[in-house]
Formats: sequence, C-alpha cells, structure tokens
Amino acid sequence: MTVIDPARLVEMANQIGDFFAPYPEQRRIEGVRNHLRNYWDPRMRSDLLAYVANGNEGELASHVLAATRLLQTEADERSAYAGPPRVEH
Amino acid sequence: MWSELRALRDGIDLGTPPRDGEPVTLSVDGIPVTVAAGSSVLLAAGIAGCTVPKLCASDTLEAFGSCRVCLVEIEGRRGYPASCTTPVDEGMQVRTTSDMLAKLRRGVIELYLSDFPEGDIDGGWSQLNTTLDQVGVHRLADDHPYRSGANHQGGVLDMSNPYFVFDQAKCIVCSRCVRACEEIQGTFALTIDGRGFGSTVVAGQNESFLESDCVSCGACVQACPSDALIEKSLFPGGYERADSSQA
Amino acid sequence: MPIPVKPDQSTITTCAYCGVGCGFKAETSGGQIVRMTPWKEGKANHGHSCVKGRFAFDYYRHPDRVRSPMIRVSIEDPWREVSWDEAFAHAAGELKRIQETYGSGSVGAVSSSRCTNEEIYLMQKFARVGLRNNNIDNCSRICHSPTQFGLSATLGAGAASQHFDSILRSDVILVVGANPTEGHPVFGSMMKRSVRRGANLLVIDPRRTETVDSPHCRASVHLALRPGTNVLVLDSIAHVVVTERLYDEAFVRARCDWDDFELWMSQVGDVRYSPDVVGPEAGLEPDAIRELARRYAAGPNSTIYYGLGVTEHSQGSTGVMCLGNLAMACGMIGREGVGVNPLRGQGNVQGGSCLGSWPHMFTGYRFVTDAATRAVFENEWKIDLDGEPGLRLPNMFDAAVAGSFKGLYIQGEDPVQSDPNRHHVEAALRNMECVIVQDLYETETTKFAHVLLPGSSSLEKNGTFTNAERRVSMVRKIVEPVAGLEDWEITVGMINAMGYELKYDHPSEVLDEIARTSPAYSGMSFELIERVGSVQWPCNTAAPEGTEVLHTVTFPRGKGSFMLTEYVPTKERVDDRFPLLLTTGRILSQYNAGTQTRRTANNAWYDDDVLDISADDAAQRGLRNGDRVRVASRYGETELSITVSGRVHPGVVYTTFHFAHTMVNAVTSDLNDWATNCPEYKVTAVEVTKVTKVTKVTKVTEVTS
Amino acid sequence: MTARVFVPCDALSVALGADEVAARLVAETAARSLDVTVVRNGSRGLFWLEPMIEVDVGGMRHAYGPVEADDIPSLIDAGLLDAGAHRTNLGPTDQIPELERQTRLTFARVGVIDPRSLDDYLAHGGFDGLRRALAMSPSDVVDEVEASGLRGRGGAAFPTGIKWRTVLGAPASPKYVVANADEGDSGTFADRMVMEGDPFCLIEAMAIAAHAVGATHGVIYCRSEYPHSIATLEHCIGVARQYGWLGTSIAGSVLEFDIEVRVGAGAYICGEETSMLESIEGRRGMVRPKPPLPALEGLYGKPTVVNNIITLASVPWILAHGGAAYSGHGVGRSAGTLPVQLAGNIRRGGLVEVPFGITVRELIEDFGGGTASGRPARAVQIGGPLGAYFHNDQLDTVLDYEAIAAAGGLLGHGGVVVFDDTVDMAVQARFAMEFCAVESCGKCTPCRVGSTRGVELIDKIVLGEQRSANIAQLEDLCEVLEHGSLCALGGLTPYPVRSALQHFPEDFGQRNQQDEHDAQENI
Repeated sequence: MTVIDPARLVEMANQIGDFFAPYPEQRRIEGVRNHLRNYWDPRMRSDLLAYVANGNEGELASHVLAATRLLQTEADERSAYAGPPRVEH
Repeated sequence: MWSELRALRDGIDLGTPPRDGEPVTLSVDGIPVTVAAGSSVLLAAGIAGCTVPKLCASDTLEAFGSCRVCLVEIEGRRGYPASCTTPVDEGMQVRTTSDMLAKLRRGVIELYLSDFPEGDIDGGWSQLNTTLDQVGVHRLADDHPYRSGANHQGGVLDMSNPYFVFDQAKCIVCSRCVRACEEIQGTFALTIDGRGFGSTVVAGQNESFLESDCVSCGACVQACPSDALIEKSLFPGGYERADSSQA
Repeated sequence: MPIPVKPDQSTITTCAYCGVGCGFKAETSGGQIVRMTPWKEGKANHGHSCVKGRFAFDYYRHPDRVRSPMIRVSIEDPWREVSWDEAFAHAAGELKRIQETYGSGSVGAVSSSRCTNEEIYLMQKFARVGLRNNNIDNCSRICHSPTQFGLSATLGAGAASQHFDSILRSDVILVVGANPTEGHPVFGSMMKRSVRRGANLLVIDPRRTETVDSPHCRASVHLALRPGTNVLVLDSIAHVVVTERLYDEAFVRARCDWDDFELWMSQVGDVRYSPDVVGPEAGLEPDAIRELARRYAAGPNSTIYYGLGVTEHSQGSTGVMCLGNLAMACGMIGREGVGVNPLRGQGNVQGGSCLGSWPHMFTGYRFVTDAATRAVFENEWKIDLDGEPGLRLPNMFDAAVAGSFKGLYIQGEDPVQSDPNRHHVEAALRNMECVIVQDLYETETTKFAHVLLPGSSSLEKNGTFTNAERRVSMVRKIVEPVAGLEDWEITVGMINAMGYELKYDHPSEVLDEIARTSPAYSGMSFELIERVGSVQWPCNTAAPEGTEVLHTVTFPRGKGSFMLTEYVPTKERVDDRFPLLLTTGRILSQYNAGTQTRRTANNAWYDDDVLDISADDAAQRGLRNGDRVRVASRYGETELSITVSGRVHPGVVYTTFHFAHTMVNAVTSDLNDWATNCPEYKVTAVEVTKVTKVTKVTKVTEVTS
Repeated sequence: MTARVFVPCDALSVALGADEVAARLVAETAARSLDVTVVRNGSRGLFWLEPMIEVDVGGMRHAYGPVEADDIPSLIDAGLLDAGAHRTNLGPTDQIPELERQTRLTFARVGVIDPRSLDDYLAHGGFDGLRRALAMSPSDVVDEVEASGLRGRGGAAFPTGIKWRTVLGAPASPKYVVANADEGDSGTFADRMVMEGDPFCLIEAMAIAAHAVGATHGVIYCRSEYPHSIATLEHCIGVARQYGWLGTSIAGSVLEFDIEVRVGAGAYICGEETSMLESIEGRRGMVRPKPPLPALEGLYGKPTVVNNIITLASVPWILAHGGAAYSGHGVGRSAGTLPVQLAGNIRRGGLVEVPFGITVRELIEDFGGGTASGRPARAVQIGGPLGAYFHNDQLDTVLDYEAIAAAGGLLGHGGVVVFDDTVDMAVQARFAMEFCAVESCGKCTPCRVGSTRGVELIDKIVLGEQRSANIAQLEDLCEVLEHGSLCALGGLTPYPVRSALQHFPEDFGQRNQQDEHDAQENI
C-alpha cells in the first residue's frame, strides 16, 4: 500500500518540475531534488521512486525524473542550489 | 517620530495630536514647558499640568475648535483663543485661568446644558461629566433664563446598530464622531446635517446607522464625549432615554 | 436609569480576529465583559478598532459552547461527557493503538492560528515528542504557506518587512490580491489615511473592491486581471521594469546576487512577458500595466501589501516570489515606507508560521533535515527526533483516503468547512479511527470526531500572538475558560497522556523555551512584552526590544536572490460547461469560517454568503438580484443568492465562505500551490444557473441531513 | 456717424426694466432708420435714476432717467440723440451732483464702459496696472500695494500688502488667488456692480496679485444670487484667455495664471474666508480655525490670497497711478476711497465712492437726501447685518475704520442702511440674533446654540418676562458670543444687539412694575 495515491505524487512532482524548468540544466534538476528532499515525507519520496521504477518513467518530466534519480544518491544537495534555503541560521 | 500615533497614552487625553517637531518652550500659568513645534497650547498646558477643560478636542483627532471651552489668554494677543487650535510659539505666555475665562467657560457650558437631558448627568462618567466638574457647573438653576428654550430632547434615538445607540438628545454636535469616521476610520459615513441650531449628526444620507455606509468600527463611539453614541452592552436592562422633559 | 454601567476592571489584551492584532482593553463588571475598547497604546491599532474586535465578543458566552470533554467510539454514536483525564487517556490510548497498528506515521496533528504562540509551539511539540513524528501542520497551509516559502526564497524571511505605521511614509502603495478595508480593517484605515495624505494607490485585483474605490480613497491604477493570471501580470510588470531600465542597479549590485538578477532579467525581459502580449491574455490594457510598473518603480518609497489573492493559487509561491523580486529590483526594501508585506488572515498566522508547526521545519524556519537544529531540540527535550519531513495537512487527508493515515488531533480548525474539496476531506475524516477536535463549538468537522475537547477562547487564556507585522503582543485571561482548562493546558495534558512528561506553570515558561531554542525569539519574554507593550521579532542581543523594519543592511540569507518565475497557467480552465471563474474572499463583518462572528449580532450586516455576478452575466442567464442560483464546478455544487454587482467583471463571479451551510468549498477546485499545497481558492471554473423550486427543496434536504 | 446710446445691463437696472428699454430703443430707432448703436454699460450706481440711459453727444455723455420703455418714442421725438430736452433729461452725466461729488477711483470705469468689451476696457486705461506690475518685481508690486495703505474692504480691514507679502514669502506651491464675491451683507452691492460693470478690472487685479505672490490659479467665488455677474465673468474670462490676458505668457511676460468662477450655494457663512475655502474644496461650508492663516495654508492647504472684490478692484488703479496717489486720499490709517452702499429707508440709494473722512450725516443727507419716507431718520446700521446701529445723534461720526470702531461699530463692507422713526429696535436686535441663528454654520457652540437662546431672551424681554434677569443674561450671552465664537458671525452679532439695547432701551418692552409682576406670576 502506498502512503497516498501515486497519481497524486506524480502530479505534485511535475508541478514542482514546472517551477524549476526555466533554470539551467543542473540547477533545474537539483532544485527539484532539493525540494523533494526537504519538503516531502520520505514515504512519499520512496513511493514515487517505486512507482517510477515500475515502468512509469514517462509520466514524469525529464528533469523531474533526473531529480528522483539524484534522490537515490547521497550527493551534497546544496551545490548549485536554486530552491529556498535549506538551513540558514 | 510617529508621535501622533505612538505618543498617545491610555487614560490620558492630551487634547490634540502629539507632534514631531523642534522643541519650543513657553510658559503656561508661569510654568515653563517644552513641547514639539506644531503642538497646540492645549497640549502644552496639559503637559505643564494645567488642565484646561475641553469637549470637542481629543488627541486622536485634529483640532477642530468648536466647543469653545478650552479658551485661554495669551500675553500680547487679543481675545480668548481656543487653546486647541492655537499652536505654541517660543516664549509664549499662556494663562489658563482668569475671572473672564471662568465666566466665558461657564457661559458656554450653560448653553450646552440648555439642550441636554438633566437626568443623564448625575452619576454619569463621560468626558462631559469631567468637563462639567472642571468648569464647576452641573445644571442650570431652576429659574435660569435659558430654561424652556428650543431643544433637541425629542430628537432621533437610533437603535438600529446592534451594538451601539445614537441618542440625539445627548448629542452636543462636537463633530468628534464625524471627524473620527473621516480621520481615523476613513469611511466618511457620518456628517452634520442642517445648519446652526438645527445641526445634527446623521449617518449616510440621513439614514439609520445600520442602513448607512457605517462599518460599525466604533471610532465614533470611542470619540463621543457625551455618551450620545454608546455601547448597548453598558445597559444590561436595555437602553432607555432619560426623561426628556426640560424643566 | 439611563446611566451606563461603569466597568470595575480593565485588562489589556490582543484581538484574536485578523492579522492586524489590535490591542484592546477588555472592560469587565462583576466578572462579565461589558465592552471591549481599543487600546490607545496598541502599536498595531493606535486606539482604532473594527466591528469584530470592538463589538463581536459575545461568542465567548454563546450557548453553543462546548462545556465538557466528550468522547464516542463511532461518529454515529451520541457524545458522552467525560472528565478531562478520561478524555486525555482515551485520546492518547487511541493514537497509540493506531500507531502500533498502522505505524508511527499514521497519526498527526494540526495547530490553529487562533491559538497562542505558546499553544502552537506545544502542538508541534506534541507531534514531535508525543507522536514521535513530524506529522504536524498548521492552518496557514491553506492561506499563507506560499508567503513563507516565496519570501524565504527571495528575501530570506517569510514575514512582513515593515511595521504597519510604515505605510504613512509610502509614496506609492501597491495592493495585490487583498482588500484591506474589509479583511484587515484597521490597517485598511491606516492605508486610507496614507492615501488621503497623498500616497498613490495601485491595486491588482480581479474585483473592483472597496480598496479600489471608496470615498477619498481611489486607486490611480487598477489592474482587474483575469483570476489565475497573477504571475503573468507580475512578470509583465517586471518586464517593464527591466526593459525600461527602471530598476535600481546600485541596490541590486550591493544587496543581491547579480548573476541571479541577470538570469531573471533575461527571463522576464523576454517578449512573451511584454504588456502587449500579456494584456490580452490577462484582460488588461497594456498601457495600464506599464503605468503601474512605472509608478511603482518611481517611488521614491513604494510598498507592497498582498493577501490571499496572491497565495491561494497553483502558482501561489511563485506569485510571492514575483513580489520579492520586484521589490529588490526597484530597491524598495530595507527602509521605512517600502517593503513587501503579507496581510495575514488570522490573529496568529504569523505565529503559526514561526513556531515550528510545519512537517519540515522547527521554530524560526529551520529544517528538520538539519542535524544541528535537531540537536538544539533534542538537547532541550531530551529525546531523539525524526530527521525527515512529515506529512502536510492535505497529504494527511490524501493518505487517509488511501488508508495509511488513521488519527488526527485538530486544534481549533474546521477543515470540513474551510479546507479545499470538502468531499475529499469528509472521506478522509470518515476513514480515520480517531479524530480529536479541540474547539469552542461543535463544527462541521466535529461531526467526524471521536474526541471533543472544549477549547478556550482568546478571552479565556494567557499567552502571546504574533501579528502580520511580526509583533508579539500579550493575550490575557479576562474570564475563566468554560471547561476549566486553557488550550495550552489541554495540549500539555495530551502530551503527558502520550507518555512524555512535562509541566509548565504558566505560558511564560513556554515562551522562555521558545526563546532558548529559537534565535529570532532569543530576547523574547513575557517580562519584556509587559514592559514595552509589544515586540517585533527578531528580538535578540542585537535588537533587545525587537526590530521594526527588516532587511535594512543585509538579507537573512545574505544576498537577496532573484527567483525565476515562469508563468504556468492553472489547469483550471473555463469551457463551455463552466464558463465563469469563481473567486473568493471575505467581508468586514464576518470572519473566516464564521464560527465566532456568526454567533454575534454581526449577522445584522451579512447573514449569508452571496454570489456577486456582473450585470452582463446575470442578464445572459436571466438572473435578477436576489435570485437563488446553483453554482456548479467540476468538483461539486452549492446554492447561493446573487447580487448583481459592478465590482466584478463579466466572466468573474465572487463569493465569501463565512457560512457553513453554503459549502463553498464543495465547489472550489482541488488544485493547489506547487510548493506548499496551498489550495487554489481563487480560481474555479463554474456555471451559474437559476434554481428551480424542485432542486431547491432537494438541496435544502441535503444540507440539513 | 453712428450715435451711441448707453443702457445699463446690471441686475438692478434690468430688474427695473432696462432690457425692455434697450429693446424698445433698438426697435424704435430701426423703425425710424436712425443710425444708433445701443451699448449696454454698467450702472453708475444712482439707483433712484435707473434705468438711466445716456447718449454720447460729441464725446460728452448726457443722462436721462428714470426711463421706461414707453418713454422711448417721446425721447426720440425730443431729440434724444442730440441730448434734447425731456422730462427725464438729467443733463451731462458727469454733472449729476451725486456723481460729481464722488471720488471714483475703483469705480472709475463702472457705468462708463461696456463691461464685455475688451477694447472699451483698454481704451479706458485697462491693464495699465498689470503692464506696470509685470515690469516690476513681485516684491516691488507688494511694496506698491503696501504704500497705498489699502485695507481689506470685505470687513476685516486687514492691510492688503501685508497679506500679499505673507503669501509671497510662503515657500509652498502652487499658490492661489481667491476673490470673495459672496456678497451676503444685506444692503450691499458694490461687488456685484464691479463684476457687472467692470469685470476686466477684477481679472486684471487677480493677475497682478498672481504676479505679486507667485500664484498660478485664481478662483472667483460668486454667490448664486448673482447670475448676471457669473455670466459676465465667464464671458470676460473667455475673452481674456483669447487675447492673452490669462493663460500662459500673459502680456508677453512669463506670468502664467488662469481663473475659474465657482458658484456658492447661498450660505452667508461662505463669505467668511475659511468657510469659502472649504466650499471651494467641495465640502460643507464650515469655518476653519485660524491659524493656520489662509495666506500660508489656504485653498487645498496651499498659500492663498483671499481678497474681497472691492479690495482687488482697487489694485489696478493703485498699480497704474502709484500707491502714493491712492494713499493721498482718505484720513489717518484709512487710506483711499470707500465705495459706500446706501440702502434702506433712503431717498437716493445707491453706490457712493468717497474718500474716507466724510461724516455719516453727509452720506445720508447730502448724497442720500434723507429718508425715503420723509420721516426723521432714527437709526443707521453701518457694516451689514452684523454692524452696530447708530443713533441719529451719532451721525457726525467720521467715516473711517478707527472712528467708527471708537463709536462702537465697524465699517464692514461699507453698507449703510437707514431706518426712520417707525423702526422697532427690539425687532432689529431680535433680527440680528435670528440672522445669526439662520446663518450659523453650526460649528461653534456660542453661535450654534447662543443665537437661538438670544432670540428667545429678546422675546421674553419684549414680553416683559423677568426683564432684568433676561437682559442680564442677554448681556452675558453677548459676551460669550463676542469672545467665544469661532468666527466673526457669532463674534459680531452682539454689535447690533448691544447697540440697539444701549441706544434704544425704550424699545425693549419697557413695562411697568405690574406687568413684570404679572409676567412672573404666569411662569
């Protein structure tokens, strides 16, 4: 059972993707990745990853798909950061 | 800075809005006092500790000069200027009490009392009561020549607003409500209708308060010195007009 | 006798209605409130008031008040009155049982912006130490969450940059998607005062609101845009600023990230945002867009005030960023008379944002994913904390519908009436096994509750509120809470029942804890607020009595950041079936879901939601003033009476959402902001048809069932 | 050669049939194929002779009056165009004694020229004052006005030059010139006569004032009861604009100035300068406290010259002939001339422009010819409805500001109203209080409530109710009104009341003891 309906997750992820779309390549992808990492419940992230891995890659915009793949790595998400500040104090 | 807003103090009415300005020193009844340029003599007197009676003046409203109770004498000037509308000047010497001032204030207050319900004075705690105490007149003598004159004691009693009443019998036409509606609230729902002795406060185009553009912000009630505009919640048994018969 | 009752006691407190946060004197006689009078020394209101704060206080003694804790096993069962202890034990027991069955993340909590800072803080503490997860959200999710997001992204602080008085120093006032004279009346009066003194008023709003045109207050430019085109129009304004070189290059070079600025210029400078292209799409004259841009940029001191007309869109956060970008580009930030300022809806929305009632943030907007911040709270609370974000309120409902979320503790909220997509919310609540509602009255939501905890009104408790200008003011107990406990005591009871022991003797101790853990509040205390009256955060050693104007030297994030704000049209579109755009708002005399104001004499002015419709659209449909109509969208339908109004353009209809039975949120779309899930309340495609007698009867039955 | 016949067009002459006279004249001369141009001039101010027509014979004007339309055939028969003898023939106009003895500076052109003719105006020295002013610095213009000793003719008698200097020195802009044509005093008409007889003079004066103080906008606030004035002004302002006497680059200078006419709505109080400013701004006509002086914060809060029409109309002459020439007339601190308006019970009513220094008796007897009724004059009210009543034994008082004040009165706008021995002065005192009650704006309490109480007290006094107590109260009330009122309306109402009480006590219900006693019994 997924925590919420995967269709809803895809819709939300693509909507986030729309915002970052105008950025240059790397910032566009990392922007989406950072947003998902900082704002999404981990179960939503893993459900989205599982759903996409299950042959549904085509439902995500390409840079959003790229971002979900980055989520799986432990890279420093602050590089080329285009989203709101993660930690500022 | 921001004195007109931030120098206001709960429970104290300086009479006219505090100002931001260069310091000006004057003397009131011999007491030196320093206030900001642009301040009124009324405000300076208050700060000097010389209480000048007032009715139409409030430190939340621009000076208006209609009640003529805050008259003072100023050395070197003719007449008896209203202290609320007279700005301070360097070196000005102000007197807030004299036999003539007392006589004029009494004379003005008698005119107010000649059109005010007597039953609403004893036991009241409005600004008007305070002013009556300061001037030392509380009612017209039984044989006073002003008695039995024309009056507004049968005027409008507007209970339409769910929260407050407007009782024209107690209205002294000081325009504080009208000015509060304009200057503080910015709705311009109230106005003075008629002229001279026929001047009355009306809402909108002479509508009831509820039907008018009044937004019931309460600024007029807050401003009213004579309880003509007053909260219904202060009358647990319901609002009733005082006996309207003027002796 | 005509002599009025003379109050024997007077206590200074803060109004709980809107985000202006007026100071009031609650005057009592024999322990009963006889009147509320505005406090002259209140720094938000300077002795002024509106009909709600001044007069509409009788709700606190309304017979509808819930006076005892109550529980029931099924929502079909009648309520059973119980003791506080039994209620706490029952509620906590249910939550623990659910967690054991469905997992730690299957329960959550939501806090209310009508509660105090201390109570909101305790609610997030409840989730984090009681539920041991981050499933905590607050009601600004559905109003100003995009503010926090968008302003943090650009300026670095999700809050108003100014104090209210600042507007008297403004030469140009730009109001976007807000109607201060109705929604924030006391601030609206201040705005009008500034306009009367010569400030130039610019308004962007689909409606010809009271702010646009009222006696002695008239907007010099009004962009009555098509609902949903905010970002497009704001980008077009930016286009004019960029292409006509109206920006303040020195300011941008000194204060902002220049590379991001250039990136932004190339985006908004593109011809697709030129007024000639944007105008027709947004329903505006291109020259009006230029005029507004020029006036704003010319200043010398231009300020922005905005409301839910900016945030409640699928691009709500983007819209807020547009405003941050615009202010930075024109150098209109960091001094008196300028700035970017959200007009907050509820009395403590700012507090709700600041106090960590977020699934991804602790107090002071610090991410739960940040180990250093977590360490501060782990050290204070002596407990390990979850380092991953929790579910947002809409996601909790999504998860409940999906079957993975089963228990919710709701503090002073009525999501069935106020959250988007009413049917979805009802389905979610029905799917839960334990819904705990703490409220003053039974509401639409308590129909789905298993535990009902009698809340205390703001007249019945001590604490603090943070208003829309970051001003923390004192809320004082005037009368005893009807059921004996103040809201903070109830939440403390719940935390203890969950097995985490804590004790506070007074809310001041909670504020002390907030100060210990939150840099922006580090100097804050009841003692300080008592002494100086009210304090605007940040309050710390550098600013021991608070800070009036933000961003005077630097931005909290260092350099200001220009965000790219590409216009993405909402998916909500008009078509032949739904040819009108419904937008929503509020009216002066009523307040939000109306739970309080509907229980006062304020109904004398407004006793039902009505639909404003243009004369053209009404005529096309054969409608006349006062007709009952069916308002249908792709999501649902309801019935309203209409007012044929010059305030809306053809193609746009407008209503308020103050009355439960009108169920406006059954009609509104379930689209929401990309960044925060804030619902798109401002744009829903609808059709309006005259109600025949038959449907009317059917509907009434439905409503009352 | 075309003969020119003058028929006045001002409101008073028209009311007496001047339009019919003019029409008849045109018709009769046309029928007889006579080459005649009928010129509509202003009134000379000899009202008992209106409609007074004049014919120009060899450059000399000959007057006939009063003339009715039916007199026209006989007049033409009698050789009107050659100044032929006729029952109505008054001889050469300039030699009519009541005119000949006047000193017409301000009214020099009034009645002489066609008020709507710019050419006529220019031919009679029009715009000489402005031309000279424009060649001077603003400060020098103000000096010239100061040197003239001109004081405000609206009633307050404040030195005009000092007022102008205050506005000149005020830093704010824009600045305004407001002409007060709300001529509300009963028995006054001088303003109207200027506006209907020499309107370009007012335009010129306002332009001079604009140059002197740096103003760009002018407003003439005219009472709605003067439709002829309004129409004439509107016409002449249009002509002035067309010929470059208003607008930009006036007379080739850098002066930029224009004028609009605003029409009042009939409130006496709007003649008070601050109420007038409120009214022009679109608000209810209510008195503003002073300070701030309108000179510093006037119309729309900006520095404003507010002058009466007669004050302004005196200025072109002063600029054209020099301040010293003007101050050569008059006495003491009352320099120049005063256009006095004789009205009431008087045989020869009308306008008399004389230097200060003449006595009231000379005015009434020599110019006015005594009462119209032929009965002895008993009282004279000087200075409008709020002026003091003079007893007939005070008629040797000299007409100047200080002397009149010393006698307990005020000169006001120069209205003189005569009453014969049938007048009831208690009624007149009551009228003063009633006038105050009717015209009070309602702002300040002494005037708003006090005026009504005053009427009531006088009624009781006349009825003999507690006469001494009521008289004492009336005197106290007068003190409150005088010293406590916000503006001159309440402040001056005691003048007629007290003067009536003081000089004519016998009119105030002098009753015997029994009456007084009975009256008390009845309360």
